[in-house]
Amino acid sequence: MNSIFLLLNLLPILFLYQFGGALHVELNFTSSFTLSLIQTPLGTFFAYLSMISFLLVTIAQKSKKFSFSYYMLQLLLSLAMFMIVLAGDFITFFIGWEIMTWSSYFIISKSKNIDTKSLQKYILFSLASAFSLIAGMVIAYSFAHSFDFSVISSAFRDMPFNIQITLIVLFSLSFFTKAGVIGLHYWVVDTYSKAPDLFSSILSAVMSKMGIYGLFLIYGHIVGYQELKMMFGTILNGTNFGYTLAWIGVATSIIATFKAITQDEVKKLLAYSSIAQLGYIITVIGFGTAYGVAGAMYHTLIHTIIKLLLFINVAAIVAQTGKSKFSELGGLIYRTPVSFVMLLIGIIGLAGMPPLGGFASKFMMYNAAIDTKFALILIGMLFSGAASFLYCYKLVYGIYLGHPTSKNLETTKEVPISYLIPQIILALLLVLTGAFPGAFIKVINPVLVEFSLSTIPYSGLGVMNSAVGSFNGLFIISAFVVFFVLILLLITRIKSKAKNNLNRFDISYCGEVPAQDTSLHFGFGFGADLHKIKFANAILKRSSSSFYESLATQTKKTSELFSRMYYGNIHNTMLIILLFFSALFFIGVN
Amino acid sequence: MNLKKELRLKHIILSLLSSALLLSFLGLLMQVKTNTYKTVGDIFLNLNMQTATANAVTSVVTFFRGIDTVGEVTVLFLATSGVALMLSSTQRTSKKVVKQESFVLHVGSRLLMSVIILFGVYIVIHGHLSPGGGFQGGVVIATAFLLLFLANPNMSLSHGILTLGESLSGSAYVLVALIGLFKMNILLGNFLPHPVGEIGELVSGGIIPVIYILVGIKVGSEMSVIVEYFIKEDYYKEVYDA
Amino acid sequence: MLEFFNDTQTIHFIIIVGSMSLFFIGFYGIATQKNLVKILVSFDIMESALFLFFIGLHYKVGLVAPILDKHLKTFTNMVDPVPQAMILTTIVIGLAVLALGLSFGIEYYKLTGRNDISKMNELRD
Amino acid sequence: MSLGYYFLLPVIFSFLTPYFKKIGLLRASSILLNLLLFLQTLVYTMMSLPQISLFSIKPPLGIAFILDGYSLLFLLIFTFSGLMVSLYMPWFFKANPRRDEARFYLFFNMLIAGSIGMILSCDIFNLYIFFEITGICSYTLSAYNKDKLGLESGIKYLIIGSIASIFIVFAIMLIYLQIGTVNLGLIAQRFHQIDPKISVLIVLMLFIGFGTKAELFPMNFWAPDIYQGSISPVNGLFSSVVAKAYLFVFFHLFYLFGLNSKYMLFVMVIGAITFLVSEFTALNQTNVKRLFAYSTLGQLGILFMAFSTNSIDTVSGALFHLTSHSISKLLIFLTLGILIHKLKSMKIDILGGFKSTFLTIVLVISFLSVLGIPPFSGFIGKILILKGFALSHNYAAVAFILLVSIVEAIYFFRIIAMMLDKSRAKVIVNVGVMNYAILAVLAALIVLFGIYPSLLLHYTDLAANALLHPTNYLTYALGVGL
Amino acid sequence: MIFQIILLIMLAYVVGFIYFGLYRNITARIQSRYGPSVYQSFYDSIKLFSKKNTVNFGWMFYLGPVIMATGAILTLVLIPIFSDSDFLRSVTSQGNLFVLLYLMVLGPLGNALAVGTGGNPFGVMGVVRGLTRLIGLELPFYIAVVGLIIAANSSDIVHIIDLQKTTGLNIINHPLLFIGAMISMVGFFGESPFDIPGAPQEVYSGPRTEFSGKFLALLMSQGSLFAFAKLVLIVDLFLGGADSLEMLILKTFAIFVTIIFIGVVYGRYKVEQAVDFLMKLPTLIAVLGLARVVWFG
Repeated sequence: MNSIFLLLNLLPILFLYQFGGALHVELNFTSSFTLSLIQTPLGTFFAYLSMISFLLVTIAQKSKKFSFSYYMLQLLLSLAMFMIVLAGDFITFFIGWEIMTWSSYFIISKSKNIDTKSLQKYILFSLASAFSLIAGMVIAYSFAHSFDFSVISSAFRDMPFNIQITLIVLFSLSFFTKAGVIGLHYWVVDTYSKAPDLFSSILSAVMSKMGIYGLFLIYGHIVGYQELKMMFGTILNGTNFGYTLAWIGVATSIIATFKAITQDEVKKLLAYSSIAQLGYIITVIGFGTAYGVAGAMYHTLIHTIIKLLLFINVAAIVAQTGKSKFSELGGLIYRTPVSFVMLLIGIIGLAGMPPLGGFASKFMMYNAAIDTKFALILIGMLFSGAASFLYCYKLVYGIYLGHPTSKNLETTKEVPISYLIPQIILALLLVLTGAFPGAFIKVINPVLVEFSLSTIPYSGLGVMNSAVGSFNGLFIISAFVVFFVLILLLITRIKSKAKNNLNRFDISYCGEVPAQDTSLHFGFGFGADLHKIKFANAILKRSSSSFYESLATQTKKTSELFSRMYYGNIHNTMLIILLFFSALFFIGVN
Repeated sequence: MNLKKELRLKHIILSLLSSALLLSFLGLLMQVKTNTYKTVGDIFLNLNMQTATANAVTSVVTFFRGIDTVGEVTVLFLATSGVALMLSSTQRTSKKVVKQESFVLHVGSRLLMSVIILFGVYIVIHGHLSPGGGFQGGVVIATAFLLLFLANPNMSLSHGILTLGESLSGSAYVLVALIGLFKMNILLGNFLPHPVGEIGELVSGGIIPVIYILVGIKVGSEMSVIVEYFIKEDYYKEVYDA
Repeated sequence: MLEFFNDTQTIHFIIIVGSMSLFFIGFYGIATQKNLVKILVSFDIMESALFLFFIGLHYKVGLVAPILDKHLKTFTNMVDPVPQAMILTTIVIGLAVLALGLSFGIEYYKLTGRNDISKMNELRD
Repeated sequence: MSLGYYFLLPVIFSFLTPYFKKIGLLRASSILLNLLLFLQTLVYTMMSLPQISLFSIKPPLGIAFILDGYSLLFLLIFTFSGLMVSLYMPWFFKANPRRDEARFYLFFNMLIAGSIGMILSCDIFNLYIFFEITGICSYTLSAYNKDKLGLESGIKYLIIGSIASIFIVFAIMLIYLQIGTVNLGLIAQRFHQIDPKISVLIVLMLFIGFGTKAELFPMNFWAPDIYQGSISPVNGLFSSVVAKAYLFVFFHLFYLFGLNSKYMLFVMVIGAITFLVSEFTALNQTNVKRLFAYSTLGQLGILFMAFSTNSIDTVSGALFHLTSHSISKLLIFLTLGILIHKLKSMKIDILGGFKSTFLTIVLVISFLSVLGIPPFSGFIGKILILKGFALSHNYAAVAFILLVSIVEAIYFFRIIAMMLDKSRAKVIVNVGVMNYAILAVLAALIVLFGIYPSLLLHYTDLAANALLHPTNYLTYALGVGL
Repeated sequence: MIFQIILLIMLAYVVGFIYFGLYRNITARIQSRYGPSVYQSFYDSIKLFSKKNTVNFGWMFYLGPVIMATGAILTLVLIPIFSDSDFLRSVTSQGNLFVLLYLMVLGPLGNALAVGTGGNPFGVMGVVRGLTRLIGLELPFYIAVVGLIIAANSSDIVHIIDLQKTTGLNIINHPLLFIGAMISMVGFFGESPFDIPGAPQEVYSGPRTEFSGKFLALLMSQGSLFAFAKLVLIVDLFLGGADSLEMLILKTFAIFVTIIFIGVVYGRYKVEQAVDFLMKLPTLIAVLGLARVVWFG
């Protein structure tokens, strides 16, 4: 079954390849609106991104038994995303969006860990997102008299200012919810952590990107960056709009980063990390400059790769050990060495360290911020980047390093090959994106043209150009490898015999010998002292959950109030009707 | 005490409300200028010569607004069925009232009954000539059975016959309507040759007397059934209490 | 002595006052009464008030019932037959609903021993 | 071929009910009857509209049944629902044997006949009679269980119905007193000439009468009780046929009498309040029937909002929504009948306590459709309604509908989560071939209208046109050119 | 080019160790004691290279110091040493300031991996403290760097150096940024008051607990290389670079001494105190400097 669905997942890719950029389908749906699929450079980018992600996840799924309905829903989900990114009008977009919502809902509901509350959270936020989208859609329709993107785009200029603002806010809210901007991220963590393990990778890597795609669509295509500039005016070298959005993004990434550090569950950490990384993208997406767009797109790509890799890696570990918490894992490095290396590559990418692709995307984003002189934004990004090292390290240490926390971890075997294949592919991709960042400029330039922004000069595969400097990824990675090998050779030349010490208790421990039951794994202690830092504590002790909980309570109270009305006896009902009549009579007739 | 006060307050308020409504309704309805238009009824009066019945109300009821009457008969039928549904199912006690009717009552009621039925039939048949008609006659016939029940609680009606009368007359009524459709392409069309006789004769008015007779049978049997159910119910309760 | 009754206006006035009073007595009844039978009776009072109102307002001085007899040979100067037909129909419907309501009430009383509609509150969540 | 058959055939069927000695024969003929009427409706869809069938003499003096685009859509819904329920009933009675099954068919068929009469009749007094026929059938059907709850609901319904009918009769009398006619066409022509105060009174009384029956907010406190006390297929009929018939009449008169400009906002606000209150109340329910009753009320609220807008697009969307809602609610209540029988409970937990992939799928489809989620039919209706509101720049309504829809989603998805929750104890429910077919057809229709809406949109456009521009209807109702 | 790289490494190695020796001497003199020879650290590293390892925790333990050293060398190579010469210019032009900022963290990451593999909880504790401190520590430095980049509108170091020739030294143009960067530098050099990760007194060597022999030697060597690289970076950014070796030594030494003096004077902060402090005053100073650049520059 897996192979069949693997092939089925290949079909959209082939389909896209076959059309080669000229896909344009229109279908009369009803008399008043048509469904249309149009291939734009942006859409193509996202389409390939999501389709390939699905393919890789499907490969990983070979290792476990999944039901037919699971595969069907996943296929439906991938087709829905296909529909979203290739949509030429809002109806198609929305249909894809909603199919995505419910098919993913049903997949998530198949998880073993899922509970009703998390499911409710997920679906209600998704629906809120969808409803905000639909509200924007119909308001746009009321001026453009069409759901077609291009028509709405050209009509947008003539709308009144408050309608323009409303539209932007509605669409942004919708896509922010999907991407999990702070405040609207209430569903993200629970959902990502409780979804089926492999499916979390799709949620984080692909589905959240649909929110990003939506933002691109709105800012770049429907409203247009030029229009945004005209609407809101400029600040420094960027737009007021971009500045506001950037603060939202920065706040998201900082808060989520700190939250991530304190998580004990692996997938929750990854979920917060996902929020933080999407925060970066949201920061730069509104800049309205070529580098902003390029940075956002590059980071989209990189984040997809990294999150797929990390989630598949974690899923494999969870499947192999049955543990999903840092406090229960540890010391797997020599049991599952390949997985370790993959995760290591993943977190180096996630932290944005130079030789890998993660750096290239961050570089692009930072440059965008410098280009617009949004210095504080840049500081915020750098700051959250620095803080993210902590959770990156927690991830690798908590799972692979240190000491195993239980006996069965010491006998764990390497994860099945089907988990490793996609990871290896993704790791290679990460290395390649790091080595050839220039290749990506070629992908981005058509999109920039689509958004009528200036293009980025291209000078060789390895070189990433930007307004304020460039770097050669190929050089850095090769220099890194060369030095690495040299030092390694040098140090192995120095012969010094050492006994291989894999006994967990044979360490220097203040002169003591740790007892058998001493916990030597430090994994769950991570981030605890963060509470002592005032700034971090201010972030950590606040939570959006209290707001949403109280909202839920209020709703319930209202509901109880109303339902009490309906328990009145028929006498009162009658009386109400008569009184209503009398009231209307006295108001209406006299 | 408190509750009582509250209740009284509620009553006072409601009575005040009712009177206020009454006054404003009076004020409103006093201004009503009755129809500035020629009503449908006036036109019907003019048309009535065609249908050739002496009683214009009857022609309106059975012919001009004939489908109303079909509906009305249906409503009555449905109500009867509803009453039957409600009241027939509970296990009736087989106990009979011990008290026997007296001879005078026995003979008197039966004598009176035949007269009443005769009167009812007269009203039904002359529905198109004089005040009265199927409904009125039917109800009069039902009172005959009421009389019987009052005289002798042990009595029971033959449900078979009543049902037969009820359903056959009803179906026949619908059939009359359908024949009209087939013959004249108008439901309830007056397909019988008319005028056969002059206005005021018994055989006149086309399908109107036919319909009224059918309605009479139907209403008579239905009302009898209803009457029976309620009488028996009341009786049942007495037994139950005792 | 009672000549002033020969005025249509006056008759209509009396009819309106009477029927509306009756109507609102029924109205007060359904608003305050809790016994099912009383409620049904109130409904009947309201309906009767309407019949009176409708028929009464269609009477004008000098008009006769729309029935021919030996003396009347044409349908002129007669009251409108349509309201009468309508009232006839409405009466039957009212009767039917009344019968049905009573049968419900009886059955309910048999089951619970109650006929107070304000205490009918077992249908709840 | 005559519109009269819609009423006369069920009537003759019910008159003859006592003579069906074999219950199987009765079941079969009930199905046959409904099939015939449905087929006749299908034939009517291919004919030019409007169609008229005369009774006795031609209008405006006499009474006629007129079928225009507006009533055609409702006719389709009603006859289809009737067919589905009549196909379902044999199973239901096999599962819940009743001595007086025969009488059920009588009332059931007359319920549909009465509803159809209401939508076809072109005479307001005649309409009132059909109103009463429907009413009496619904009172009896809600009391059909004859237990405490059933009788309570029957009595409640009867009392409410009586109030409504008194107001309607009063209104009809005032109309006749004013303009001397009960023909809808003539009333429509002359309505504006009525003394304004009296006209307000008439409108108010009609509003109270039909609004009460159509379950509008301050007058709908009885509605959930009725649903709770009656059996599931009847619930389905109440939700998808009866309530819709009253709604039909409400707006038929609304537009025919030209009240749209004056009372639009009022009806819209009342609809909105109905929607809001019902959806919030539904959140708190633990009884399945009450829950879906509130959901029905809520959807009626949206429909009232959308119908009163006086724009063809919105009304067309509303009609689409109405159709899909009818199908969904029929499906839901028929399924509930199965579940309540198998699990012997009416608590909401039964929705989490059954194991049947088929039922889960069809229920989910219908829920999603009610919520207006693509690619199911509810979406098309909802987007058209929202689009219509937006086009008239009524953004408050758009926001309101969407916000309350989230509340609606809360309980629907709570149920879905319950159904998907594997940790609950599950009873295996086998559905039976016939029910399988019925539910599959209903679910397939939901999907079909969702992915190929033009099929239905053709009729809803027709209906909306006929509703908002009833010139053709008026010509026929006035008997011109017959 | 290869020759130049080797030369550079040698230079940094020597200068770094001598600075370290001087640091120990100066600290000792301030504390009124003699202190070791200036070359002591140099000897230590030579000695350690030739010593036997006592323990080994597997290949990651092996690779960690190597990654760290690689990071240090890469950092060093990418920083322009001399302002007006072509010395390694072809190499330095391949990177920019952002690359350096991140490369500076790559080394510690390798270290952290090795420490984690070692499995000593004290070592990990040190790493975590280090990473936590990094949150606060990088902030003023980042702000300073960003300020300079925005002022020069380029992230190319050579360009920043060249610009200072015309506009004057950045230390004069942007004193606030310089103060911010210097406070961060105190931490980067592991000096008080920000020396908690190493915590020489309590957890007896912090992250380096388990290392011995050639690993420790490697760590020490890369430490000196790295220290030199950081000093050169500060010189390049704020003091207009150096056009000759003497100037380079002079300028770096000036910076180094400043850092030492700050370090000697203050007591140690706890990690949370350190972060709190760094996020207040130094950040504020740097932000003011940045605001000047952005709004008035």
